[in-house]
Amino acid sequence: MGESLHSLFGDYLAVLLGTVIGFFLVFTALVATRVLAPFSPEREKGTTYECGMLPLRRASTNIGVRFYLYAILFVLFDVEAVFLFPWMLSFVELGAAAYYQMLLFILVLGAGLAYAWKKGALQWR
Amino acid sequence: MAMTPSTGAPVEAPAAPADPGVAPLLPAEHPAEELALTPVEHRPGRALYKTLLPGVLQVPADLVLAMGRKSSLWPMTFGLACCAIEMIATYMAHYDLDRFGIVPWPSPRQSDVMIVAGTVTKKMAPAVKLLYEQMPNPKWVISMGACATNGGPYTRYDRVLQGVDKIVPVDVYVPGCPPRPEALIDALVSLQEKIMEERKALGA
Amino acid sequence: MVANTPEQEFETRELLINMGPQHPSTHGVFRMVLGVDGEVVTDVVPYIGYMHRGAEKLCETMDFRQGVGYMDRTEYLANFNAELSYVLAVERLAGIEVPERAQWIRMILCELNRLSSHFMFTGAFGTDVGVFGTAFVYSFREREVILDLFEEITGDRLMYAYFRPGGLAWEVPENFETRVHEVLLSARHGIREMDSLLTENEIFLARTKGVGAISAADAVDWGMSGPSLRASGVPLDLRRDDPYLYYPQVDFDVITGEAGDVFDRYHVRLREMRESVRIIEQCMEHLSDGPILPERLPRMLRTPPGEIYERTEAPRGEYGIYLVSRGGNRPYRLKVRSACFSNLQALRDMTIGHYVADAVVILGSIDIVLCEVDR
Amino acid sequence: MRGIVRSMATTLGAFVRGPVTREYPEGHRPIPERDRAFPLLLWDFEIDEPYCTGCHACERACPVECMTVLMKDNPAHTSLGGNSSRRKIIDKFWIDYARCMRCNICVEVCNFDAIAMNNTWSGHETSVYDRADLVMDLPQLLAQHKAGAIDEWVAP
Amino acid sequence: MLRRLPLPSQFDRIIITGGLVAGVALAPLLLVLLVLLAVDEITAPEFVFWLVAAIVVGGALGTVLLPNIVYAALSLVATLLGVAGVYLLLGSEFLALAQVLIYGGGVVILLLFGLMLTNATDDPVVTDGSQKPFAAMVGLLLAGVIIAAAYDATWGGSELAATSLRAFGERLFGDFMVPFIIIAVLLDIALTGAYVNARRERAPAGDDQEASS
Amino acid sequence: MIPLENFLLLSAALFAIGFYGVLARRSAILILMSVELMLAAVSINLVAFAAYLDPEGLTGMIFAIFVITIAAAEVGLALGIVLRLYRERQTANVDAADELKW
Amino acid sequence: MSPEEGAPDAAADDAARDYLETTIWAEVDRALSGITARPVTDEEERSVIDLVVRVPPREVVTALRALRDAQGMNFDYLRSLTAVDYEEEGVDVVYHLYSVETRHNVTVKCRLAADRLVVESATSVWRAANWYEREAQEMFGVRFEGHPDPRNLLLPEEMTDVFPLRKSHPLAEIEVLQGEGIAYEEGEL
Amino acid sequence: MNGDIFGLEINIWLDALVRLGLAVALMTVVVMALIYLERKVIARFQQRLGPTRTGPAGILQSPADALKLLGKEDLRPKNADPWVFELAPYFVFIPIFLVFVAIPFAFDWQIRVLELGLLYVLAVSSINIVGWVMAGWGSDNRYAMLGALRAAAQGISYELPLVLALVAVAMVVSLPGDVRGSLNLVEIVAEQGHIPYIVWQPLAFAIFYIAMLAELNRTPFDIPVGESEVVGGPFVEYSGIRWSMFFLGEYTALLLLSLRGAAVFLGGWAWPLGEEVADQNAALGLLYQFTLTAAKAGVLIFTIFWVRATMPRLRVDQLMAFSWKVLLPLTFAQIAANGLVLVYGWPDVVLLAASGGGLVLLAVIIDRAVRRPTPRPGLPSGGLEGEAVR
Ligand code: SF4
Ligand code: SF4
Ligand code: SF4
Repeated sequence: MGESLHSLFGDYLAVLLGTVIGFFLVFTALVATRVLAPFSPEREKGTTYECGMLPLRRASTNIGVRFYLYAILFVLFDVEAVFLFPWMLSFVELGAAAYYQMLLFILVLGAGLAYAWKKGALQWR
Repeated sequence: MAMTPSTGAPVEAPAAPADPGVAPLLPAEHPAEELALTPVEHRPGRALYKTLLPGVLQVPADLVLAMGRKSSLWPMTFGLACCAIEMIATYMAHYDLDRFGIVPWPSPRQSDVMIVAGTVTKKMAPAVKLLYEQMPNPKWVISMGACATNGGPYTRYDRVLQGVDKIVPVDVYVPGCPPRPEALIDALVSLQEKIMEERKALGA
Repeated sequence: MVANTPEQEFETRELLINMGPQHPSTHGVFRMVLGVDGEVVTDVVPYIGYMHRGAEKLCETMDFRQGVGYMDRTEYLANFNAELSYVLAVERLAGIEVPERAQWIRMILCELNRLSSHFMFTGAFGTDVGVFGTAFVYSFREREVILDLFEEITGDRLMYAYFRPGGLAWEVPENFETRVHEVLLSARHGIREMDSLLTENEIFLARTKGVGAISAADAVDWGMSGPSLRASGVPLDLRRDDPYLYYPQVDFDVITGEAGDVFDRYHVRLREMRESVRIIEQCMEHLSDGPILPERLPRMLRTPPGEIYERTEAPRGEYGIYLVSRGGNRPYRLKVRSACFSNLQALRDMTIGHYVADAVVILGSIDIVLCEVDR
Repeated sequence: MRGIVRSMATTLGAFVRGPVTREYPEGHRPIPERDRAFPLLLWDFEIDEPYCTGCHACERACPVECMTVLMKDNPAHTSLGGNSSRRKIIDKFWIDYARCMRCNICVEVCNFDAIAMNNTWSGHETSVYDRADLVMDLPQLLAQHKAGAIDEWVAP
Repeated sequence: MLRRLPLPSQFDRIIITGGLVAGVALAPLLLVLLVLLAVDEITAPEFVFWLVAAIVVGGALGTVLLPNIVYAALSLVATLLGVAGVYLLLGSEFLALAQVLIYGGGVVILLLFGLMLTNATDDPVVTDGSQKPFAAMVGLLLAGVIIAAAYDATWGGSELAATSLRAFGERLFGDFMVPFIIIAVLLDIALTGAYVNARRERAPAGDDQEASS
Repeated sequence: MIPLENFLLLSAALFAIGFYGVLARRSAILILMSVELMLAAVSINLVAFAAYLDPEGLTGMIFAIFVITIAAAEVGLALGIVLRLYRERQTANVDAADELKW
Repeated sequence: MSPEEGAPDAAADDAARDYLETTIWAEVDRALSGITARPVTDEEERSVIDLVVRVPPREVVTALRALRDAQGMNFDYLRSLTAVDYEEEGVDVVYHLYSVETRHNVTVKCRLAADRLVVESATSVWRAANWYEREAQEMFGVRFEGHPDPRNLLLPEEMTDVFPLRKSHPLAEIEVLQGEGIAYEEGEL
Repeated sequence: MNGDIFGLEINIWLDALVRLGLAVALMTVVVMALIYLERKVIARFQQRLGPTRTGPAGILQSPADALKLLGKEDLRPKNADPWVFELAPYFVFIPIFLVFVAIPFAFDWQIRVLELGLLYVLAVSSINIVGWVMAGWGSDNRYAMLGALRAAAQGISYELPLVLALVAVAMVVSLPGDVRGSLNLVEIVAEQGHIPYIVWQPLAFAIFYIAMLAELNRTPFDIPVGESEVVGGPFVEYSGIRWSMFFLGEYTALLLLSLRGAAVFLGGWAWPLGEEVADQNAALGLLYQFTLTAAKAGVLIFTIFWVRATMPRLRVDQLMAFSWKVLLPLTFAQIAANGLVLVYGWPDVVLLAASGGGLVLLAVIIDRAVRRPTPRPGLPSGGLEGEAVR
């Protein structure tokens, strides 16, 4: 096993450990509250809070399409951001070509954004 | 049976009274109303440590928990009428309930105290009840002002509930119309005392 | 494919959002059901009556002195103004003449009350717009100063029961004038602070400009009154147009807005506060010694039969008392014409087509007092 | 931007000026003389009996009907060998503080200046756990003035 | 005393949340792996690999089997995060983090929005078709073929090493210029395509009211 | 040291599961998710081969990042189509898309 | 026009009344041509400061519309709309109108017979009438024909058989804790 | 198996465990302190006192709250989806907690030095949006749902400016050997020994700060939790300790983001004189570096509180438009400008000029944009004429 891989593995073991610890933090708190807090199983308060009214209708229905459009935009630009990371480390070495390559990339995506913008997809109406 | 006409989708208008000739009196039993006004049963619930821990260890546990509870009473923001103005004033700079660790939360799920500040009408009563039920235990109710206590100046109007204790159990009554902020602070202090006194029973 | 504007290209089904009766932003126990498409309000159905407690009915069983207390509780942010309407109605009906000093003091107190009420509005409005309590706290700080004065005069912080048919319940304390000047000083500071905290803040402007606009014609048709109406550009101010007390003798401007949007409603109120300060200052100059009650006032006041619709300009608009008497010491019928009741009716018109968050701001900008709406 | 900066400066100004809070339960600021807490009955120290003759005037005038008055013949009346000029005197008196709306009317209608609004802090610190405790009876109503704890202010 | 313990009701939710997930599902596996580890059968990376593989396969099974569509989406999250772990084991820190960034924050949100937009959460009945047995067969067959092929061949192999992102970038931007730009165009097309499809087409201006009420 | 076969095994399993999902599921969105699984399997394969067989280990990874990218774009686009299907048919069930005339 | 400046005295009152009953009435009369309307002059009922006009129920909305659209003094602002219960004499529906431009008031009244509490809705004249009419309907049982949304406003929606503001509607009993109702012992305290 | 566990030296495991344990302790203490301080500071801004009565000067307020919440019944609404509702707190909290792994507190005081630390931090913290959506969906509550959707939309919208602003800074890091660009947070901090990057990249900092406010759902971007509309956002239905997990997560995120900002823009432990002091005296240097980090993060946090005490809330469309139409193009411009400067090897002053110009532009845009009244959106206003109010 390569040395660098070894250290990578060690580093991310900490992340794994962190996940476990985080999990147990929440878990312990929940167990503690189970022990300390009163609990009455039979009860009305199960009803959904809606400003003192009984709920109008099941809540988890229809959201705006705009949420979805923003999500798409985000995914695309996220992808672009991911490409930026290797680029920013290497473009100085590679010289102007790599720079303009990325500029082109940004511009193409920017054109997409501009299109969406113009078409009103960014407008919340 | 729905407790209120909470049909959000506005319903078809009920037919206007056909022959309004002689006004009938309020029927002794208006069925929906009767149901809406039945009191809430308070079920304090039971904490597991009350069963698990031996009695000796329960004493400090009770004490510590009660101290935490009394120092962090979060009321639900719930203003009804004129008294609510004084209640709000109590949160503000000159009286500052935050000194006591009292901060208002909008949702009943996160609140410990319901300060009923103002007249509870019969139309409002089901909502008050529901909100009370939605609060997690342990919870307390402060009846602020004459109206919440027994209907106050409006007792004699029959759309007004003669005291919020008709529908939810009240822990502290503050008289006054409206009680001044200091009176509300006094009530909260007495509620704190009450919590300390009754710490053994809480969560039992 | 039909060419559509961007507004019409996306479709979602309507979601109903219930706000109230217990909702931090509905100023009491107002309830509205918003039909929401995405984030845009497509319909508003207001529900009121959660605070209907029969003040009118009860006043029919109360004599005129007792009724004053109920007026306080009807309009609990501008109690003096509400009391004033009632006592003016009784006085006019009974033909009682009120001594001059009492009138001036009434004017001062009413304007101070307008200040405190508008402070309350700016604070609550700030919260609606989303300031985390700061505007509210500042405005209550100023309000508290005014309430302290009221308490020194009347003995109560909120429910003064101080105006009586015929005059005032008792004399103001000796240091009244110095105290009023102190209060005005602090109020001026408070107004300035509110102004600099909110009026020019870009985010505040973005939230309020162009939101919830209502045209002058619509506003009149809906029977709106007070600052909400004036914000639409209708210069209807009963202090000037239907004068009572000594308002014709003081000099003040009727503030109007242009667009009738939320910002105008806020700004009209803010500028009105400055006018109130001006009015109080002039009143202080006019204040002279004298009695505060007419010399001969019957112990139990009776009015001749007749009716009167007495209206005054309360902070929220026209506060009218329709008093029908068939003789005797109590009203036969008392109707409170509440400013908020009419203003609130226009809510649906103002809100549709705006965002959910705007609905809250618009509601806040009408400055409702639920007890006055439902009575 | 300017507006935002101005707002920030405003709050910073408040930050610098410091709190205005009146620390209530620790300190009681002086209460105005005219403060109206709840009505109290006054004690006639000269004759050692309440001023109140039980004339029912206040009871009838109270808009919320929170008072109950019962009168009796005064055992201390001069005709009975006492030193009081009151022929009738209060027998039992209840005021339901929970309903009283502190309107001052009872004080105004009383012809004997027998009743006054409490203008001390104790009049405001009245929260109780049971609402029946808010019904004050005669000894309770008289106690404070009897003990000299209030400096009554009766509206002219 | 035991009867007064409100155990079942009081612990139900803990059991469903932490206890069940961590304890019941992973405990046997962990046990086996630990035993293997103890007898020096596997090394630490292998141990982690099996753990991650369990998460990946478990999540994937959840995605295709769970009737509730939101649960399926959430187990997809688990799978995708597990795949990030696999990348890490293969020495590519960057790929792992990119996977988390794109999938954890983006694609999953997109999927959840899609679910909510189409009300798919309301009718779990439509999630499964009648082709299940057939599909299972084909799936198994496919897996068998691939695995057989994988074990059949002999792979030479070098040491695993962590890749440097700098080198990665130099390679990517040095040698893959054209595909890179094509990717950009592709993303654009995806954006416009999504926009065009999400747009309402037919409702003319007039019947807006009918459509929304 | 993890043998390469392990990764291939994992990827094969993932791919098969994804394949099963595509065939068995009826909801368009679930099918999408299954496709995601398959793509993930592919990129695992790519990266594994690259790491073990290609001394520099870079080409496979570059392909993997392209796959991830394309998968993201695919989800976005496909969801748009699902949305449209839903709007036409009031369901996200692919059976409803049998008449391909829209 | 209300009496000028401050406290009304008797003479000013009379002058004002004359003004009301001559000038404004003339205007209103012109607007209401063709409608049976009469000014209320009898002391019992007339208002101290406003002109009161009585209109028969059948014509009231026509009259209101005519007043709103009148030339010169158009009463375009509905201040308030309410009802007064005169028990067996019937119910008065009262409209308070205001002219924003000329600043004049007029009160329009119509008396409904106790056994026929129906009047046409004024919502077509002013949108402001909407809630007022709903309120009057639930409180007095006056039915406004043609109202777009005749649900209860202040009362719960299913309570269509209770009219709280009518004179015949009783007040509630006070729940008394004090007095002879509770045990009182001498020497306690 | 001697000296190692699972093939790794034992101290790697132990070390990670100890460091994570320290992080947990730090988190608990600092979050409690932050909550207390926020109440105190905001109280002061509002001319109040804030908590005074629980413990001396109220410092026990946060422990008391925690205790209260522990003793509070833990509810789950009837209609809520059990699994999603229960799992949401984990999804919200764990990703935030994991960010600790890469944050540098002082020289050689961090849990792990990750080569791609910046990317790691961004990637991991983006997961918690899923938690928000889960909380909202699982509660089956309208406000929660709306809040969660808003939170998600806002989170993803402002994540991009955040990421790109950090990329812009990471680009200009110059490592020894004339290598530009680094994603290693430790290197980034160490490189700022003389001049913090806020000087070279003020625009990036401004964008980072704004995006940070938005990511933290702090005023003026607290739309998802906006009390006056959605009552408290995705967490309306949560009670007791489960609710406090979200709260804990929020404040931990606040802490971590400001630490991140302090590290990337303000020079973390290195500026000013961080290393020099450490060279003189190791212990003192460590203390100094910790103080530096804490002070810088503290300043950031204080300004966040200050903004919270002052600003109104934006509306959801304005918020989105601000991110997509203003911040995103600006960050791209920033990156492009940086790239140009670096590729052609122009002096760093050009960076400052470009970035400063961008900052001015941003200010102008804000000034302009809001003074234009928002037109009323297109729906016809509902009139009553002829049509029932329904
Ligand atoms: S008690 Fe008095 S002040 Fe309070 S709500 Fe009732 S009437 Fe208003
Ligand atoms: S207090 Fe005064 S009015 Fe009341 S009963 Fe006694 S004497 Fe009469
Ligand atoms: S103050 Fe008013 S309400 Fe109270 S007892 Fe006296 S008269 Fe009654």
